[in-house]
Amino acid sequence: MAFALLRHAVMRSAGVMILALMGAAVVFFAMRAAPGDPALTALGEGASTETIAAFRARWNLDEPLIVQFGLWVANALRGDFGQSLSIASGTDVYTLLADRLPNTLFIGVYAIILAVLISLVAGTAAALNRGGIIDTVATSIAAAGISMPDFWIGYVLIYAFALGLGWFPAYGFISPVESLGGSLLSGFLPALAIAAPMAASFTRILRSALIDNAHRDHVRVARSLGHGPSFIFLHHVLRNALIPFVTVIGLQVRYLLGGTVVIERIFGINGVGSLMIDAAFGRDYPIIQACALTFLLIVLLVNIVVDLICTMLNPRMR
Amino acid sequence: MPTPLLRVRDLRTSFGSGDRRSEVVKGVSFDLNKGEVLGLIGESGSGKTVTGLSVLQLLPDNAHVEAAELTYNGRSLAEVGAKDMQRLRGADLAMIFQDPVGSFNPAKTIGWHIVKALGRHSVGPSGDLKPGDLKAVAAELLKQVNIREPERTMASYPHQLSGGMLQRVLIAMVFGLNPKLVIADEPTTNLDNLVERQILELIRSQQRQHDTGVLFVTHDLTVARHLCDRVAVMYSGRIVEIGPTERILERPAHPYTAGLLATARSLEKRDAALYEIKGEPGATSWAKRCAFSARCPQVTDRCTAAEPTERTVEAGHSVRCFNHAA
Amino acid sequence: MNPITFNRRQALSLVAAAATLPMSFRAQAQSTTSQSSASLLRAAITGYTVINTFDPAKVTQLPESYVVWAVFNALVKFNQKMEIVPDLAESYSFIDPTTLEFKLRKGVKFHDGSELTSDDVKFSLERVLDEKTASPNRAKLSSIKTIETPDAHTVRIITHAPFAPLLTYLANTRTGTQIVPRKAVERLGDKFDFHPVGTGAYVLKEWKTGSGVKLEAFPDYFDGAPAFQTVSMPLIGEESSGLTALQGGQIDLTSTAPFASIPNLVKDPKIKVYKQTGLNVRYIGLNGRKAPFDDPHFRRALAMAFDRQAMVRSVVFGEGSPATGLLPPAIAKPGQPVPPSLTFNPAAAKAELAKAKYPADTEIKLLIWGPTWWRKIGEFFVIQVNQVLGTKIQIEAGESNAVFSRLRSGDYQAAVWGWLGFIDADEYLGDLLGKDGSRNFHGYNNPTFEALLEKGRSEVDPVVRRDVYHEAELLMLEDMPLIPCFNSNVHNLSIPALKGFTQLPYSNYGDQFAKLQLG
Amino acid sequence: MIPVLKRLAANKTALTGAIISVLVAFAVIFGPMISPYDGDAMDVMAMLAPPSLAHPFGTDTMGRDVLTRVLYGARLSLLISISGVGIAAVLGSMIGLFIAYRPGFVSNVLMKASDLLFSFPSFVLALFLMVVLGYGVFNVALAIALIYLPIFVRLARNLAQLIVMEPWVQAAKLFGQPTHSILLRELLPNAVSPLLVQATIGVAFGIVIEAGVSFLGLGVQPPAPSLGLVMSDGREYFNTAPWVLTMTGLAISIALLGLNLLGDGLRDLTDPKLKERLS
Amino acid sequence: MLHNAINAMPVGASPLIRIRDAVLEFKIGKAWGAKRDLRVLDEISLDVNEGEIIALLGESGSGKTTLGKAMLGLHPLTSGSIKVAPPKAAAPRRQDAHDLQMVFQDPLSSFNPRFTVGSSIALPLRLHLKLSEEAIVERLAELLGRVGLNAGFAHRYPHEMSGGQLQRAAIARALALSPRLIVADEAVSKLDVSVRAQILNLIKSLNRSEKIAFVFITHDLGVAQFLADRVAVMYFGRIVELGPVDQVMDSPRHPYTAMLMNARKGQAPVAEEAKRSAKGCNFANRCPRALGKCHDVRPEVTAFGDDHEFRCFNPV
Repeated sequence: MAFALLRHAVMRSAGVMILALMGAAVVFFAMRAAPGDPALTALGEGASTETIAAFRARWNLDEPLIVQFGLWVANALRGDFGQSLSIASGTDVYTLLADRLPNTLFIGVYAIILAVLISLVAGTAAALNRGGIIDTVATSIAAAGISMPDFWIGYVLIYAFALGLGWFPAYGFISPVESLGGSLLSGFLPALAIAAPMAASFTRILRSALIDNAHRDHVRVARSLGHGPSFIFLHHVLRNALIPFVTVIGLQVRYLLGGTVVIERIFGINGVGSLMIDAAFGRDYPIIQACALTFLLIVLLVNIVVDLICTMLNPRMR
Repeated sequence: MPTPLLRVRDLRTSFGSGDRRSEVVKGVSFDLNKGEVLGLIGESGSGKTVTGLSVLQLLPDNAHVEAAELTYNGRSLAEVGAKDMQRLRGADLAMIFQDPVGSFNPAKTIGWHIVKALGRHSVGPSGDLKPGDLKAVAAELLKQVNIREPERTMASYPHQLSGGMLQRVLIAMVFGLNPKLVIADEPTTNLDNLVERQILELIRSQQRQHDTGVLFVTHDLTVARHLCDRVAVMYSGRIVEIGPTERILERPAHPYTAGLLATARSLEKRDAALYEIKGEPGATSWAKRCAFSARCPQVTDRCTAAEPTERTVEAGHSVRCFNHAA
Repeated sequence: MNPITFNRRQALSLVAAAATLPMSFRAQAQSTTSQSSASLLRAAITGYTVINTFDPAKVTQLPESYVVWAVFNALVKFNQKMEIVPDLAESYSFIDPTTLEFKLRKGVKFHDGSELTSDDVKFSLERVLDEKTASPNRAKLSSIKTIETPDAHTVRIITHAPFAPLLTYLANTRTGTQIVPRKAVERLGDKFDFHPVGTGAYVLKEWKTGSGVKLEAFPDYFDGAPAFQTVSMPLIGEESSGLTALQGGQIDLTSTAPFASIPNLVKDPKIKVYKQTGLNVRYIGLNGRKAPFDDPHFRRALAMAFDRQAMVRSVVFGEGSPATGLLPPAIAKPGQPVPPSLTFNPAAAKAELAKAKYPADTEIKLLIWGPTWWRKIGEFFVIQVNQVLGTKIQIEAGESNAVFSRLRSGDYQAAVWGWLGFIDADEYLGDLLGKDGSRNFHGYNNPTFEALLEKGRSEVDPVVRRDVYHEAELLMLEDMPLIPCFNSNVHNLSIPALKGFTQLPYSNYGDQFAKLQLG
Repeated sequence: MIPVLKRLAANKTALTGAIISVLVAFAVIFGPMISPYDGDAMDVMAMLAPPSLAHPFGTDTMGRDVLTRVLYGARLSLLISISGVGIAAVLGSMIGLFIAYRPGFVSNVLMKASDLLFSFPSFVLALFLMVVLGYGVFNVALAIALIYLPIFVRLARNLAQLIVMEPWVQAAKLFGQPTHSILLRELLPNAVSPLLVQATIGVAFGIVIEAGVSFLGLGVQPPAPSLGLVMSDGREYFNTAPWVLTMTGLAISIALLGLNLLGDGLRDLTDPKLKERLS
Repeated sequence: MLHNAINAMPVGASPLIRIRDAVLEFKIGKAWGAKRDLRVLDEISLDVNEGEIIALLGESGSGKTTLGKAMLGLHPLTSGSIKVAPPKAAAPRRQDAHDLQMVFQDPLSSFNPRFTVGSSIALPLRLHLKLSEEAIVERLAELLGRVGLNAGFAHRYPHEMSGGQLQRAAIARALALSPRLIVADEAVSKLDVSVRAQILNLIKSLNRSEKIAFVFITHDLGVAQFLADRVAVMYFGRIVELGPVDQVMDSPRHPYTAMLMNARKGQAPVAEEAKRSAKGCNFANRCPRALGKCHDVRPEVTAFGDDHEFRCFNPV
């Protein structure tokens, strides 16, 4: 089984790599099609022709597009994403990313964990109490949670829990590299802001998956064999509901990571998302390319992980 | 007469509530004795499956079951609490379902299912069992239903086995718990001819071996012929005829039973045209009429004016029809 | 019975367990978070996130100069009354109208341990003048003819002609005249950008793009060791976020404040507000080389088509004053009436537009950037001008660096822009509009104006000089190469415990860190 | 249609959602007409007035009525979202149906491309597209369309894959019904309700994307009103005039709540397993 | 698109459909996993004659439905050929109209639930016959009449009709273009016992009165016996026995057929899982008469008399 799983993982990774390469191509060519000449953006219109030529040579801009793409991919594989053109002119994009990626990953993982914990509890409680008070409250909060854009939730959290109650820092983020406790505390509100809409949707999917699974034939069979409710809930209902639950978590990761972009900005977290926003304003193409690709790779990696978990949960997928 | 294993009197089961409440079982009465196989025969909408589920209290929450009498071994099932009912299920009353594939949790191995069921009731040849022995007992049970490689089967997941195989496992599991009463709800409908025959044979042999009472729900008269001691024919929520299998197959008293038999016979006889019962089955009202009257070839004015009561044809054989002379 | 109908108690306990989860972990985490300690000052640079260099000669962006003044010193500096006093120099004197002599302090150490000499001063100033350095301030110092170093602690600056603003330029960070060590610069080359070596109270310890700067006290600082061992300077893009951080206790001092909050903050005992009339100007920069702003009628029409008084109320909540010219009131000729070209006058504006060679609906994109109030300048301008003139000006948002590089490269039609921290009139008129001005992004070139600038530079009498610049300003306003909007107040916010902070009208605070303490 | 309405009325979630959505739609369509204020009219004397009868949401820093701005903004946001999601729904559904009906090379390529789009975090894709396409109303709609396209492709394909095996589709093939007719007559009508449900929820999400992008200043450009821009302003002077951010945030949430509830209710009515089919 | 593996036969050939060595393989396995071919049809040769009813008898997985669909061109063959005789007289409809039709197992899903049954039946008429609206209504009523439904059913939606009624309507739709052959796939197995007889009688009478050939796919021996002229018994993709129905049923030669007949009489067969064999006879592992070579060598078709054939080394 372990071997089968490994082979499955390898196969999946191969598929993902093709997708990643396609993604790289899309990002690259779309960026080239975007308005503005990178050389002029970097050097200014007043730059001399020699300077421009040197710049073009340095960044292979005078090669055919496809060659440029190949070189870009080759460099990217070595971790060389070029240098910032405007927002941090001259800095290696790799350095920028390496600085910020841990923060983004930390907040992202933190948010996933929060969302999963909240939804496991709320979804289970709601399904167990179907039609009751807890169910109504949980589903109502879930509906409200989905209806709040994350940046709006972010402000509500800041004003309520940071400035109002003073429980959490209102701004800034202590990197996990510096202090784990500090990052857990300072990351809580942003992670919660990202997690809230996700938790809401996870709760609803878990609730409906639990209810759905509770009506499966094998549950009735288990009852007919005299198994008790807790046994049935644990082994027949919850166990099987985890499959759609995990699948949906995988699908929602793209929204979750999208959420980090705005939330990083609001909470002053130096992550890939806020870097990308700055780069978007500055039309700093190398950074935008690298950020978009980084996010793509994260989603693809998460998908592999989710896929493996699903495979472990669901024998039919093996 | 000894106390029947299962005694059902005026069982009524309905779904929904208020205006949308619909009665599916409309007053069913029968006895099932120890070691006896009773065939419950009917077409779609006749209420045969719901009757079985009502006995085991396995219906969804929106179902409402009433009965003048519903006793197992003299014990009223209506008064048994949820906890006790849970204890009765599996150990005393068990069920085999129509869809063998859906009967198993796809995420768990076959062995897990059997071991957990055995563990739940701590049963086995010697009575009490240590957890470690359960696997061996499970393997033994699988052997008894002619599964050649029990270990491999137990390590398999449900999707890796065929429907017939799964049904066999379920039968092994159910009879392995030594229940007194098994309700088999169309256990062979989804299976192929040869497998169907094997499964029927298996149920028969297990039933004999354990002296189990079986309520065999089916739509197929020919299946009943080979398996059942008695048959009860249901139409639109009621039993319209009940009696010993041979008696009913030879001399059906109800036009509906007769029609079903005629069709089956004309198939066997290779008639140029088959005997037809006109119209379509379905839940029809019994209020002040015979529900079968619209399709009945022998219908009279009386049939559409009043509800036919149960009449005895001869000892142990009764029918719900005006046209049968009492 | 439904198999998943648990009783209420079970469900409730699940919910309760979940609710306590974040709280329990918070208690754990709190013990590991350090609160602001006495040896750390957290001074946020708010409203900006871009730092491109710490090399004084190359600095252009405002946040850069905050850091530069903490790390470097110039020969002279401003005191609290904006008077020029010696800094690295012990004393200075004009030997003749074109020769300025400085006596340097002795025993001043650079961060790398080397001692300051007159050669370093000569090197630093000549470096700004060197074309290869590409300093934006080269033009300001172009009057310098030679720099002599008679001995290790004497420097003589000789100008071509009497040069009035010279001392001011030598004092102002925004002129890039901070003194750098020759050896270190030559050794580090381009790396000096992010590895600055100065004489300042603080040493740059760490810099993270877009994130912030960490400074460490320089124990050998010539003016005595600073109170704070460490200064962290986070870059916070939005001013309101800076306020949030201050209120939430994550920072101690901000470089700016959201104008909207000032009226409330003044009443807030938990926040100390520093406020002053600013040495700054906010304007709509126009590109005189591109349609439609190559037409002075069009430019003048726009200048009269919006209400500056209302703009001040709306954009900076009254924390400022409508522009009367390009020069801030503090250095402009006092008591002058507002010129008609800067007065809201729809009729005159329309009449002027009618004379333009371009139609009102010519496509115009106005670049905006930065914090909300900066954007609001553009928004207010566009709404009102479009309403008054029926023009179709549209807004395009960017980030400050990107907008600035488009200004520099001439790739724009109009942009909201402004300068803070210019102290001499020549910096405003000469640098922004002079034909050799390094910040003349407007293509403005008027010989009469140039002549007046020249006259102003060499005029030593301050009153006469002021009149000359007034004349130049009125001349410029006829051409309207850019549209002055208003001058705003400057603010700093701090926690009340912070003592020793003096606000200067150019709103810089890097040189103050050494004097600050928590009391 | 009538039975659908009846069932809608019986489903509390859907009914609440429908009522809120209708009210919001009403407010957004007619509100600006009824409002005595012009969305752009500045009144600097009345800047940052707190909520009152004259200005239920107060006024902003230029003295503009915030409610009117929110209504105009919601109108624009809705328009952007609906057109974006609309394009995605029509195009995505057709592609999805085609992929399910005609497996093969073309379908594989289409599916991979859709998967690729689906692998970008939604907001990252939005940001990226804003940079590539440039800011502005039309481009925000286009970005929303591209974000939502793969969702419809997947959903339509998954739905159609079930339907394609249905005997009536086989029968249609046997009668030589042309491909477009099979897609439109046999497949689409039987997949349309889940797609509509998804579109309803998608419109809500589109508003979030638009608001988020504009909030950052990369989407709709001022002075055009947009919910994101109004909130971005409100954030700046929250200390002085908290109502601008609060009221706008609440307004957005209510509108989204309405759409989400409606979508949920419709989903329960039409296809309780829609979420699973998405996977 | 349809009938891409089906070529027209020379005019005058007697069988309606001639199948020769038809092989159909499905690729199974994941996109990146190990693929393997599953042989669903294995060297099938069969003629379907004009006007006859031939029953394809077999258990699930035997390939009978696939064979039926392959005849209609719904599955392209991997190898082999299926040829359809050209129509004898020019029919009053367009050339590409299909005169091979199908009736499905599940009557409810045989109709698009979004349209009335009438509109679904009329669709092929509109598509292929240039008829006026009145003519279509008239033709619709006539078609429904032929299957024993009154014209009012045309306005009903599928969910408003019972299974038996829908199956009649499905037959009416199949009749719309006057087909020469209808493949009926387990057409009565989802119906209630009392309704089955009605549909079986209808099919038989249509065959007898209108000379429409039927390929009747079933697992029910009784049904096959009643309806069919000939029967083809299938086992894991192969036809193991083919012949006139009485001959096959009364004196089966293949052990599998024999086992089916015995099971019907109540005799339980050996309990063994059905298994597909890589090389030998697929039935060998269940066969009480299996010889050594049955496991290794694939039995070829053996003729028994003129019209009876089987694949077995050790026939009954």
